[in-house]
Amino acid sequence: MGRENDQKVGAVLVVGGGIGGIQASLDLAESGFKVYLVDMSTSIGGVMAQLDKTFPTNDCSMCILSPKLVECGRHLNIEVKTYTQVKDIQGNAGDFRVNLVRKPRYINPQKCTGCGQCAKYCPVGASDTFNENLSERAAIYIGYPQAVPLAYAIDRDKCIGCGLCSNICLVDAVQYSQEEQEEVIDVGAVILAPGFEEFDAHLKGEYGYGRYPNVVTSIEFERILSASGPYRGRVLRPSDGDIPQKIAFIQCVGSRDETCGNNYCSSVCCMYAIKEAVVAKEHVREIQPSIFFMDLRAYGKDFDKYYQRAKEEWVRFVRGRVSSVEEMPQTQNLKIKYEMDDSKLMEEEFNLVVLSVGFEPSPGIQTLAQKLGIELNEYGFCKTYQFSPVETTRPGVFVCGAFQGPKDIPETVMQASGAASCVADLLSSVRGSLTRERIFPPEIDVRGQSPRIGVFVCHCGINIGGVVNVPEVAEYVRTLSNVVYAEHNLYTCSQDTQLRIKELIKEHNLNRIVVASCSPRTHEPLFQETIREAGLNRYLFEMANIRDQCSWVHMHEPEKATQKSKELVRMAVAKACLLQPLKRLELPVTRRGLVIGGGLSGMTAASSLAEQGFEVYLVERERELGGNLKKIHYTLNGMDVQGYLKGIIERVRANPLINVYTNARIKEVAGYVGNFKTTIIADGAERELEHGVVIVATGGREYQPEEYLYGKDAKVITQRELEEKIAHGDNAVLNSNTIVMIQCVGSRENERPYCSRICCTETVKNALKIKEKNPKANIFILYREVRTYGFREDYYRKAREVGIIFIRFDEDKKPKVAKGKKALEVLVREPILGEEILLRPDLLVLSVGIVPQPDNKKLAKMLKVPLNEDGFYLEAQMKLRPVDFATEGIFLCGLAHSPKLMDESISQAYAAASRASTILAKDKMEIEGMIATVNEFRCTGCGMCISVCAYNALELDEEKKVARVNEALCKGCGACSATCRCGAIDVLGVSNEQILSLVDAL
Amino acid sequence: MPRSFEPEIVGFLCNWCSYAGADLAGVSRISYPANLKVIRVMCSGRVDPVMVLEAFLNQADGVLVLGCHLGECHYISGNYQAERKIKMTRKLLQKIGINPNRLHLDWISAAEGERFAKLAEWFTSQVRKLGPLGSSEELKENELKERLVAARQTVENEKVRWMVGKERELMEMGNVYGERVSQNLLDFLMDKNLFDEFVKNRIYLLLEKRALSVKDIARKLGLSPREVLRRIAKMEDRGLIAMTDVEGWSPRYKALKLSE
Amino acid sequence: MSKNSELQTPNSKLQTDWEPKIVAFLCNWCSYAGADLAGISRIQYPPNVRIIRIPCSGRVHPLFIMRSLQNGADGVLVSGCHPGDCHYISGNYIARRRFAILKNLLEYVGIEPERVQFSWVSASEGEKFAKVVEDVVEQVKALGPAKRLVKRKADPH
Amino acid sequence: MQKREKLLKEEVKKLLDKKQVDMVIGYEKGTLALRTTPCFLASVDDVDRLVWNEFCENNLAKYLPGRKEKVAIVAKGCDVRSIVGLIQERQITREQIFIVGIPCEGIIDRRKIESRLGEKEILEATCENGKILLRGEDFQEILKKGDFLYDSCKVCKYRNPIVFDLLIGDRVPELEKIDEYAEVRKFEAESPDERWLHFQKEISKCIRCYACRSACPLCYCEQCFVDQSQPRWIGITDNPSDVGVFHLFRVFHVAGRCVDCGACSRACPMNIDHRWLLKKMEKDVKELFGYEAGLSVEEVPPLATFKEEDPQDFIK
Repeated sequence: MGRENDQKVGAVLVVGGGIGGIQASLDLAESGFKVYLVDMSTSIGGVMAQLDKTFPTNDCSMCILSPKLVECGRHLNIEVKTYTQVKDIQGNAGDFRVNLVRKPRYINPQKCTGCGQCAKYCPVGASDTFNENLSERAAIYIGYPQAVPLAYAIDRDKCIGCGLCSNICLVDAVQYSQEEQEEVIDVGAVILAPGFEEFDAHLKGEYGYGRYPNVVTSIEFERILSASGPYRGRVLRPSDGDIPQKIAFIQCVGSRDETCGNNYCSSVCCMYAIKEAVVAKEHVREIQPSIFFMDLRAYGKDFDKYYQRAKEEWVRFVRGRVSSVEEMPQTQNLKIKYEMDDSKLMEEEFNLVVLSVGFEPSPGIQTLAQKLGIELNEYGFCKTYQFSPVETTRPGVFVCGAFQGPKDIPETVMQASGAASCVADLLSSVRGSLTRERIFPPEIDVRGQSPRIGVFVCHCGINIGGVVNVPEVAEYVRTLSNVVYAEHNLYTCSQDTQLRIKELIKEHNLNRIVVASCSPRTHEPLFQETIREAGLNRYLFEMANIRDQCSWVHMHEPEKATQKSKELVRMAVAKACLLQPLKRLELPVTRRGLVIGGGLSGMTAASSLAEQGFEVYLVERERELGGNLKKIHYTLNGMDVQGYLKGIIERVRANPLINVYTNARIKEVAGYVGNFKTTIIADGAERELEHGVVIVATGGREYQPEEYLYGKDAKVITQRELEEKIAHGDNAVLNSNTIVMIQCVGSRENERPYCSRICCTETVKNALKIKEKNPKANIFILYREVRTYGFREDYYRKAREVGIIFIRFDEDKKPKVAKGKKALEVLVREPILGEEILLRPDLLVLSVGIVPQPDNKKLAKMLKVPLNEDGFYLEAQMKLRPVDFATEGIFLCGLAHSPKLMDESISQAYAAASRASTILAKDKMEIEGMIATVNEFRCTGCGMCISVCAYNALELDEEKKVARVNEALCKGCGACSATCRCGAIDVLGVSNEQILSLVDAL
Repeated sequence: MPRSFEPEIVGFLCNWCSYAGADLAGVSRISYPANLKVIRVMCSGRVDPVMVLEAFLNQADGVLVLGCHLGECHYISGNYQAERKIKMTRKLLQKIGINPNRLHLDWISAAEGERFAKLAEWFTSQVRKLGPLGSSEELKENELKERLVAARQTVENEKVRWMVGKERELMEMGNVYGERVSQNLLDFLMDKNLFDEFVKNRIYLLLEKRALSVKDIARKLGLSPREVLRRIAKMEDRGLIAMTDVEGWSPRYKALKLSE
Repeated sequence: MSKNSELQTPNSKLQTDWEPKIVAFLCNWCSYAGADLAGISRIQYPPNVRIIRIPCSGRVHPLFIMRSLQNGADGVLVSGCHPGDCHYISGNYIARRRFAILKNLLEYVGIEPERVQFSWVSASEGEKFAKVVEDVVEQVKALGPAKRLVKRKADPH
Repeated sequence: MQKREKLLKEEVKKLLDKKQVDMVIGYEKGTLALRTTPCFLASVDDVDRLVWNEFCENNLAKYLPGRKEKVAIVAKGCDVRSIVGLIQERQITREQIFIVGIPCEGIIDRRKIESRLGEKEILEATCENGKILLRGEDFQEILKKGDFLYDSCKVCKYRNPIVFDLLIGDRVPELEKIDEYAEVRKFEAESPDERWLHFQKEISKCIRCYACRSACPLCYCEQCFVDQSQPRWIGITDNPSDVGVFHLFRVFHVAGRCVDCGACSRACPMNIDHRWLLKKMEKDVKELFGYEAGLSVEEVPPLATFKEEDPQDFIK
């Protein structure tokens, strides 16, 4: 406190409006900081907005991104500054002064409604960069249909200044007089999330990109697949609009490639190629995709399952290196020459070739880095350290996403939240100093009014409109009683439609709104907020899910899907007639956190929360803190792990806000978000802890192998045991002549189908270490796929350079290990030679996988959170909520989530802390309005509801002899209502009458 | 060309100068070819390219547009507008394979009765040399008609019309940013817009008759399939056409009836 | 039946075109999410099912099921979280007893067992959801249109 | 029987005399033969009105809900189970009532006798040593009691009250080797079509007078679901669907609560076979959840609780 704090500024600059920047902004804004979100382009959304689907769930990218875009756009404490760049930055951590330059967009975004009339008439055309130049847009344009802010901009390079747009515009939004503007803002910290640039495929001349129209990059193909893309979601090839029957994906274009200087692995191309292949095939079943790859790096959570499924059902995988692509003049088909694993040269003709281009730092990043005074690594990505993965070399400047290294969306989101947490650590003393609260207009009293329902039917691009006859549905809806207005929208969730809904509510005095679009599970809150802003109570809203329940699942029966859509909307309208306004209760929040697990993740999360000023209970089952980290001694790049561990344990122990309970276990968890009561038994004593959030960081375990003579022969050890021996200078190990390492032991098998992610890196690390100490050692690594993703690829290359021999084996031809007369005998079938090789190692090292904690089930049950099929905790949503559980107030990180490396665990731990702090930052929180209610006249006080309630939310009013609802405890499940014989207890918002109205409208 | 061919020529004459010039020729008993059928308009600027194409569609072999001399327009600058419009229309005729010399713009004052007669004589003989519309162009009747219809739709397009109307202002007075726009740039854009619109209209006309694939269309229009594909998606976006089926691996498209 | 008389039956076309209508009560957290997943995964299933989202399988009042039958639903499906996975801790356990009794009772009075069915479908079981729907539709189709307890026939498909 | 009646009177007198209770609910002689009527006694002087015989068919538990005073109640085995139910469901407290338990060897079903005798008017009926003596103006008949018991009494498993404050007389022997669900099983074995027909046959008699509901000791709702609007649970029509749902729903409401006291059947003017469905419910609850209604005040009714291992073969 005191003087130091006075200098800090409770605002944050986030550079880059992609998903990373968006997540960081939302987290920070929710935990009490003012955010300036700056993006160079005319709207936020970044690359994710361009994607069609996301792996491994095939979620529609725009569908999950759009609500976040809108939330960002409408958040009171996020100032979105588009078309803006950072000019320079001065000051120190806690107090920076930033100069921003805003390019003129010649449109007043406050006035522009995004109607698009101007673009329709603009006489000047330009290439559409959003569609990767596969189509044209006008000189006046908008990034994409769901863009936030939804405001057009004039491309000054193209515009001839004819003035037509100004003539057309009905709201006078065009301002030709705009000029470049400078602005100075004061912030306490900076988060860099500028993203990446795709590798320029022209540079790989042998693939013919730029020369042959039917060679496209993966991002171009992504646009081709997208409903809002150049071909409206049809898989067509650019040369002639035919459907490409055979599509070849060429992997590692501009990655793992010394010739172009990008030695690193871009980490995501394998997965997106599989996704694009699968999605293409989903579009047209007859399409035959082939993926040409070196190593298939499906290392993430549930990735291997996705890969296996693709392999079995959809996609042909060819392990081979493509040397050239040649166009056949007549057909414009492409002849691919490639070299198989066994050096055999092959040729094959394809109709379309997709180049899986890698990631590069954005071109302008070097200048930005100079301005900001941060260091870059040898490839031009942001320089960070293993133990501080979101910190740049300049204090107070943080980084997340692909700028830190190639990574996928969930990793980016985790890092974004992680960076937000680090910012909050730094600025906790000025939390809330610059934020404002949202003030809604007073609610319109609709009681006593007859229903006036407005219905909005969404095309969802072609997601719905491509199957369901949306205009027909809207037409039908107009015939329903109480519907006074109905229309259909391209995207009902887009910001312009939100404005429209609000206007229409006023114009037509609507008092109930029905949206027929996608799942209420994802989009209900967005629409509820919109109608609330229009003065309607947020519960006067109902949804019909005609996408997930009609267009997507009845793709081949458009008429039936349309008919069903009509019925679903009819049902929704019937229910809407009975909707009543509900109140939301405010509850106090216990501003303390509980972190379960005292390993690296748990300690990191706990200290981050403590740094932010929140008290934390850290519960560890073992006597000592440290978890798995206790067994790890050095990192791939040689950093001292034990030293780091010692440091963090000291920090945790010394922090007065962290209460550490070791030798402890959770006995019972009661309560709910903001108000948990957990009973633990620590050192035999029972203790009750009160806290507002839970972070699950229970870690994972090393798989205990039974295969390959482990435990039966002392020469067979695991990588961890090897590391231990190396660290202790075990001469027997260091002097071994021949060492064999076997990968994927216990991973990627029937029982544990997932990849343990870390083993390849560990193996390379240990092999290099041995080579370093004993260059004469012969090391053989028997692998299925080397998954040294990202910059770890450098070490894999180095390992090959120093003579470590990598021998691949097939899944169904595992190495055989036997006790020979003198030594161990390892027999492996070498696929290149097609021969069996016999090795006689002095030491056999098994790279064993990570398994979930055996007691996850128990804790999961206590916390009421799910596990996935492999036994790891299952997050709320794989892409955009990677550290949240569906149950509010509970978060996860580290190995409990899935196997991951140290820096990734640290990022995720910070992320969990960040998400947790969005709750702890407030002293009260709103709770749901959909809770039980008792009709005292009908109630006989029989108590059946009390005994079925799992939350103790019901009690008997002894005087009146009726049941009473504790609104703070009620979750609105309705078990009471369905049990009550007297019809005396009901659930607001899902009342008996409302449900029966749905049934009656069948 | 048989000597007997007599072209049909439509003349749009402005009320204040050219029509008066023609009157003078009459009063002075100066003869000129009977091929010219005169339509009186208030100003040469009134002559819409649509009218010119309409004349060709109605079997005119040549169109003559006459107005006041530059600087003498009764409506101050109407003839300047005419200049731009006719220039654009000639450009379009060229693009669609019709000899642009079938359209001529000239200035005739009220005093130039003789000059008017000479001009009419000259234009008639020029068109006579070209033969009936389509003959020198080697276009069959159907093809000719289709191109003309597409061209007429093209000049109805707002973008094209706006550009024509603004050209002079942009070049001479400067644009909304206060910069003068070069003739080159404007010509380039005009060319592009005319071509885009014309191709779009031709595609639509083709697809009105039957479903065709991108490759079919490209063949028929002598364009690259790539160029056609770019337009197809855009037309589909605007609800002009829709995919009907897939023939082999080629999706086919058909025009939709427009409700407007 | 002769060809002629078949033609004269006004309902003959309706009969052959008949598609059963199934009402499905799905809990928000597991089964509804599973149905969403089926959607996201584009798993195709018959369009006969009309989903009603409820917070929990424990919310399903027996009358919701009976009313569905009264309204001419040819089948009713109730689906919730797997035992132990209930978002509301034990709502599905309570529901399970209720459904066991109700199902027996309905069968006892002669409602065909296939008409009213129950399943556990988790948020990750998109395929299972599609399979369950497929099975229910198939079984109900085999039974033909519901006649028992029907008060009002739902709109023909 | 007469011995028990005498004992009953003595005990009740004591209760009222010592002011142990404010009121006693029992039976008195009916105005017609074969009948008794519930009576409510507040003074010692009235006690002689009390009767106990084979015609004491009413389940007096019906009169308990909502009582404020301390009452003693004369209760047979089945009645006691109803009382237990009411205590479980907090309609009355255990402390508030004094259960005068009375072992019972079965109640005579007057309808069976009336149908045997047809038009003949019975003026007096008594029962002794397993024989029913009937007298009319011009006839006298002796019937075997065993043939004229209520169906529920024939399969009664709790002839001796299991919860009581005072037991009148000695316990009677419980019935042995009874198969209470034989009928249910027989029906279960029939085809759905036959069961549906039977159901239709039974409910087609219904005139929706709700006598079954009014008679049931466990139907104590302030407003019955059939009378509610918002929501209107069931149509108030004689449409077979509405009638069917009413019966199904009523039965569902007493699932795990019904003690087979037979009150609904006795009250029904149309002779609907209520027990057909009720016994099925009872059987299922017992087989599926191992529960029998009204045996212990501590237990929670089966549909308001669960066990993790409850059967779920019927769930996909």
